[in-house]
Amino acid sequence: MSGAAAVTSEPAGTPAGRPVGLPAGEPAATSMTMVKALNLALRDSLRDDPTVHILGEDVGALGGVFRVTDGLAAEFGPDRCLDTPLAEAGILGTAIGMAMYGLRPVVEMQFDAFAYPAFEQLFSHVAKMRNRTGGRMALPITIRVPYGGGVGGVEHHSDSSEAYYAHTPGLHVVTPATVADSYGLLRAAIASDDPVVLCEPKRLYWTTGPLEETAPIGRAVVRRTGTSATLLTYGPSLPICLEAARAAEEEGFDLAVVDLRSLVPFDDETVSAAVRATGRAIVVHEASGFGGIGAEIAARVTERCFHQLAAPVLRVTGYDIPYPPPMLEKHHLPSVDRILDAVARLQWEQ
Amino acid sequence: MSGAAAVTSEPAGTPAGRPVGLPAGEPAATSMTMVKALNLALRDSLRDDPTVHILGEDVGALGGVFRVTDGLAAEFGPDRCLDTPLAEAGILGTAIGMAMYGLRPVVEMQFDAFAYPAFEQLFSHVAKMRNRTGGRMALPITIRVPYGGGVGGVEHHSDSSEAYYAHTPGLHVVTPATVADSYGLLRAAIASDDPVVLCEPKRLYWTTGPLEETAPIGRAVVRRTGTSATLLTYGPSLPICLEAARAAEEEGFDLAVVDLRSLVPFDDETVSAAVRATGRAIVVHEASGFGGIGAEIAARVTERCFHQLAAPVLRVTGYDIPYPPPMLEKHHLPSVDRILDAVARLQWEQ
Amino acid sequence: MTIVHDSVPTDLVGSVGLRGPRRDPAPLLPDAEPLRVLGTRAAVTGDPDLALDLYSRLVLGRRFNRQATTLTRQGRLAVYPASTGQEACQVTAAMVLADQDWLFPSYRDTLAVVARGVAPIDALTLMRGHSHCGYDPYEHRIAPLATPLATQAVHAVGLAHAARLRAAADPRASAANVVALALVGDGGTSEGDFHEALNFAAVLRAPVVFLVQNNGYAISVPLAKQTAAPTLAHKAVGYGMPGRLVDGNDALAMHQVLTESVAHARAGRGPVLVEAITYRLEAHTNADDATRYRSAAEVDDWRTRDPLTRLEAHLRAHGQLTDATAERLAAQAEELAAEIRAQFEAAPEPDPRSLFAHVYATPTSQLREQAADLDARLALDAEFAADNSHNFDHTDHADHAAEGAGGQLDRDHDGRGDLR
Amino acid sequence: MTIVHDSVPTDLVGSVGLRGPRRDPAPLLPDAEPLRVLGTRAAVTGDPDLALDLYSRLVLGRRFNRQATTLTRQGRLAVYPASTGQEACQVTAAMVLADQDWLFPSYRDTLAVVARGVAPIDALTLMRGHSHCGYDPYEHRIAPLATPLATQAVHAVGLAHAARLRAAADPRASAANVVALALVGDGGTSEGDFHEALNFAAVLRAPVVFLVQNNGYAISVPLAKQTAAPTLAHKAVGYGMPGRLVDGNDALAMHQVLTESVAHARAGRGPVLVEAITYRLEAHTNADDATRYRSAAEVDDWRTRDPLTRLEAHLRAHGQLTDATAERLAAQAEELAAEIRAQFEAAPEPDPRSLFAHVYATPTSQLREQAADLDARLALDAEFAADNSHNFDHTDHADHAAEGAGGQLDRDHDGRGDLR
Ligand SMILES: Cc1ncc(C[n+]2csc(CCOP(=O)(O)OP(=O)(O)O)c2C)c(N)n1
Ligand SMILES: Cc1ncc(C[n+]2csc(CCOP(=O)(O)OP(=O)(O)O)c2C)c(N)n1
Ligand SMILES: [Mg+2]
Ligand SMILES: [Mg+2]
Repeated sequence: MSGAAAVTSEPAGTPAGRPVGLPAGEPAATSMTMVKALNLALRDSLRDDPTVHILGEDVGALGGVFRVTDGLAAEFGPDRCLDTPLAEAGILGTAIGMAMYGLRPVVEMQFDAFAYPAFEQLFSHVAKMRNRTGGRMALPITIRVPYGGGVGGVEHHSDSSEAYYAHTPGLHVVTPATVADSYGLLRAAIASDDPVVLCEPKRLYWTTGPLEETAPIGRAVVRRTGTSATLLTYGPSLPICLEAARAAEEEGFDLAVVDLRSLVPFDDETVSAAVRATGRAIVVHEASGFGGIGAEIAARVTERCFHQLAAPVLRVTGYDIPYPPPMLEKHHLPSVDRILDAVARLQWEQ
Repeated sequence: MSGAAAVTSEPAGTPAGRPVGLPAGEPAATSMTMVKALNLALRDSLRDDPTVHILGEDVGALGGVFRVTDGLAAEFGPDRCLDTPLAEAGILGTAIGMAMYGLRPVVEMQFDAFAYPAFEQLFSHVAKMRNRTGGRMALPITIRVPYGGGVGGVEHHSDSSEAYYAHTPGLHVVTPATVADSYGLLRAAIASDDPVVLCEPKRLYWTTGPLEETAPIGRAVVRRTGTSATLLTYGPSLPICLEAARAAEEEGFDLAVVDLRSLVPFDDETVSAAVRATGRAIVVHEASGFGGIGAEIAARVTERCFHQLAAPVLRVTGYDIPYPPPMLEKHHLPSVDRILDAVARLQWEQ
Repeated sequence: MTIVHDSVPTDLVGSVGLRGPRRDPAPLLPDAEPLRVLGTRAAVTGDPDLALDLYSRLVLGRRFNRQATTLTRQGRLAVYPASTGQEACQVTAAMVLADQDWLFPSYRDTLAVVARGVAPIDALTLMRGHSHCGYDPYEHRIAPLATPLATQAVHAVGLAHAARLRAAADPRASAANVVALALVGDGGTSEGDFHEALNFAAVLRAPVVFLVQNNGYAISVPLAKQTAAPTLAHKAVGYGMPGRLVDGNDALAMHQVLTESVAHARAGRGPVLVEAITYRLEAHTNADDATRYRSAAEVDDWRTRDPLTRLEAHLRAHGQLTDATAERLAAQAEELAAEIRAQFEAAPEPDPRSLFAHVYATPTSQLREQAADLDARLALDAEFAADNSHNFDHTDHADHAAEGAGGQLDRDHDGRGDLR
Repeated sequence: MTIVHDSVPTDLVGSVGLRGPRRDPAPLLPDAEPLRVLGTRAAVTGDPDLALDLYSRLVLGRRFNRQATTLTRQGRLAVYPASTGQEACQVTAAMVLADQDWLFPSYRDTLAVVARGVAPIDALTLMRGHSHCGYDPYEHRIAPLATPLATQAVHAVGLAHAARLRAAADPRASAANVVALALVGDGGTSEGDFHEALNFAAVLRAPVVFLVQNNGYAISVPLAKQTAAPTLAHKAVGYGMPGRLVDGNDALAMHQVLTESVAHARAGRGPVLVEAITYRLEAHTNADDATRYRSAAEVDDWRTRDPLTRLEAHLRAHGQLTDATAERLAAQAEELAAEIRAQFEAAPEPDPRSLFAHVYATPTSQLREQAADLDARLALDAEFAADNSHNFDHTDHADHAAEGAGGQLDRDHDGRGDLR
């Protein structure tokens, strides 16, 4: 057994018990942006675990185009936070080699659509290496993918690509919708011995919230309880769903809202319980509906809760079109009105 | 308007009325392998339309690793059937440029997993070009992808990648399960003004059958009528489903079998009617279940037929694991037994 | 006549084996120094009309860049990646192409697109956020501006190859001798697609000129972190094509090298790789903060090599630019700027119904359902807007999703993701 | 000490600008002729023990290839891509590496894996169809055989870079000065990943040796359709690393060039690209029909340059190989073959339950459900098999899916998809 192997099989450094990422003395509930929370998660991981290394395009002096890696190269040096040449397969392939030697690389893909060149490395190696080697070679790589629209990005800057990842066995796929979860899920992803794709909702990058705990990979969370119907959502669509739930009150509906957080592994327990409680459900996401993750959710919820369902599980998603130009994206994105329309279609007059 | 544009906007050469692909005099119902039928479809397309060009790895002198392009370089010359350098993004990107100039490229991806390097070109350009240019630039490219397992292929040679394609708006995705459809769908794909991914079930390459007509893109076909429950399937799983239907007879079940043929566009009409007729349905495919196309089918069938369903739509699919090594693949693939088990779980004792 | 047989270079000196190199690498290697014309005898003896023509184009190009940048400040463009400082590359790339040729621009090359004849408002449609590509690629023989880096270089190869195939099939076709010019950045050369494009072009002997505008940075990443090569032009030898190195801020040199390279490709001698050494004087885009990764001193140093001032100095020194002409050019530039502003004033909003029209040649039944859903929603919104036209205080749920988007454009831009 | 700062080559003669090449390309260019030792004075003056050692490895390697090919005919291997004719490349690639070094083989390099110490049955597990990778990568410091072409070259860069990082973090670590050797085919050099690997290696100054076994074909596609480059080694200059050209059928030359290249990398002087000119004497795999794309005359011509016969002739000519030694080597080779056959006899079937064990560190609840489903099915099958053990005529639905698979292996192989 080489030294590298020994390191790989050692338990990963899990976040320590102290108030996460905050300078001593600051109150634990300080509010900050999601960008800052992700930045803190990276900083705390770099500090706690010398095997953590960041690599990607512009992650160094610039701090990433979204500033998620701001200040990290300055604090930890270019070896720990590396500006790479401009080539996504090269970035992910290099991370694979680094992980083979016992490091925990964190890769930044600059935008959703620019992760596509790395898909061969992702599907054929990252997702499969543990399996290919009978469990001998783990690849604890975290792949950060800013995703989704709503930020006025021109073409190729607003794709929702989570379904590609979620359909690929061997990857974990998580996506935070709150500032607290962005910190928690990123730390958990880095600590995981499996490869994790962290889909970061770029339209929520500048939302603020308190920073609290780590978030477990694989657990959904009920953001709002309700009795009429259950909205199942994640990432960028959570705020819309919560707003829809408030608006629905006016119309006499009491909607529950579940934030899935983790697409793989999927939290069947929480989701099925939440749907059974209301007997009606709607899945909401930005990605195109056809073959989207909403289809999986609708199908598995129906398999598990069929006789408790008063209506079919409906979906409110992006249309089956390439992501629109900024001036038209509002029509494509799930909106409060579209969600309320779907609620109205949940067969209340049976 | 340049000459190239004019060619692009001309109606595509549709297969002529004569007995397809057969030397004069041969009976129309001659039985041949799927490989041969695909080969004939290519030959007939090359002959009928001078803008059709084939390119890919080993498609020339070798005739492709499956011999689907056998003899075409010899008959039509290397310009019409081009051995390219070994680079899939290069192949598909070159095809894009050729299509921009009014040609109709037919691209061979040697195996499913070796199409991944071309995914950026596929997702960001092939699928989007018509949309990006407001309908001015069409890319009538056919992408042939031998897919699926059951042929004893070592790792990376048996992936079922259709869900990635089907979730990408702008692509048509079709998959033949019979020799006749393999000819018909390939000719229809080449004639289409839209990009079409033709997923060719490699385990059916050496099955034989008659060569008849063209198959329309977008239409499913009922392969077997039945009254108990409806199996929804496509490509490599059709023979298994038909065998399961025969076996189920012994157990007193009369199963209908629908061959989807076209995943995008999806034939909601045929599928919904077939499911309503029995009130029970099972989707069968080789690809991993989670986020697979079976989820979409189950979800949309449930949306449309909810009150006609006596049980949830079930799925019999590959497990959520990387494709197994040859000695174990039989455990992973949908089998008659697994389908019969699912039939038994369709809540007959309500 | 077949193209592919033709593709084995005639200067091959052997086939695979133990016989060593199949062709002499020496002619493929770039010169040790970038070609310069300004400041040499050739500039003095050259065509003065060409020099003045180039200068007038640079002046217009610079004004175009300035106007576009102003439009970003006014929120009328979502984003603009300025080519300020690179105008000599941009305008010569458009100039050297014949009518039948094709240009494959990357996202920074709006100016080259305009220089080839596209109306500014159409060239800037993408950056406005209005639609993905605002011009007809066939009308101008310009591919859509490509954002996924280096992907367009492969398309250029395919198009040039197709043009040769079609010309071979019908030698009297007007499509004969089409050249494709692909624009790539220094960062873009690291992508696998760049490699595959050059290799396919060389193997197919496709008439493509690859112009790398080496402006020293890929967003924040300097060239030294991008490559360890002697020069990017040295990559050519690895594909078996000639590499040329040129001063990208010397419009005369750019014009000469690109003219020669296009002629080389058009003559059927295969592709050429040109590296133009230039500098982007502005930030990566309006959303970028360039002070994070380069010094003011460095930028100032490059300002002394501004392609405009260098050509102007040359013209003035040789009495080829009078004050009167300079004033006329300045006025023309202002006219261009005014025209752009007017085009923006007059430009209509995009129609949401267009979202479903061009996904496929014929919308699928699924898309027809979705389009009907949107139609119904739009009709309701219109009704609602009519009812409430006197009341700006209402809560319009349908507009909620747009707030995020609209909101972004107004905020402070640093770290907004450089949405290119 | 940081690695990344260290990565700017010390022989850079300038930074980006108008100063021309940043380093002298001349030392990066390969020699005009492939290095040969056999037939030169160096072969005579060299170490005779090394020559004999190399020869004995070639003999074993050849026998290994022959035995594996036989196993395909017996249906005991699903597929085998023989390296017959390329043994000099295979065995030297394994020999020149130190214990701490890493090998990144491609799918044709089973022999190199065995030469580095993996038991044949484990090295052939993939080809048996038993499991994806039969050896422990950490035990032997060999990555799994890579099928997706050139992908492993990028991994080699990452691993070599990581080793430098860890050595820098703890200079006394035993991991210091690890070199990674990546094996790629001539066809593989066309992939984007090859380009990205070389560029990352050069920029990071990672200690990687890229060995391209140019055997003239990628399945059926000859080198002339793969590249128009003078040689593949000329690609090195475009990345700023030295390129070396070597006679891949000259074991002494291979040993020398790889030893020097590994030393270069180990000394911190960055990566090296080596092109070895060789030939695959057998078909692409047992499923391939090579007569479709190359002539018997061409193969016969290359047989005259067989690495075994060339080294044997040299040894015999200089009295370094006696008949007795030759017989001893032949006997050892037969022992190896017998051992392989015995290992195959004894090899257990794979356990279906392993399918779910290594998808993740801990199976998800979904996988646990699916594993339970399979367990139940297996239990039923076992029961059924017990009930029917005297009756071979029953219809076992569960085995149906396997028929296709098993069936394939027995059929005529031409056009079966060359399942590599
Ligand atoms: C495949 C891909 N990856 C990443 C990006 C994001 N991106 C946009 S521009 C840019 C830098 C490009 O640098 P260079 O090629 O030198 O062109 P320049 O901006 O200097 O004109 C990056 C990384 C992209 N557009 N496409
Ligand atoms: C990405 C990818 N595309 C295609 C293939 C299918 N394939 C397997 S081997 C091969 C030819 C490889 O040629 P070369 O690199 O010269 O290696 P050699 O077989 O000569 O050892 C091809 C096309 C593959 N394995 N991976
Ligand atoms: Mg640049
Ligand atoms: Mg080869």
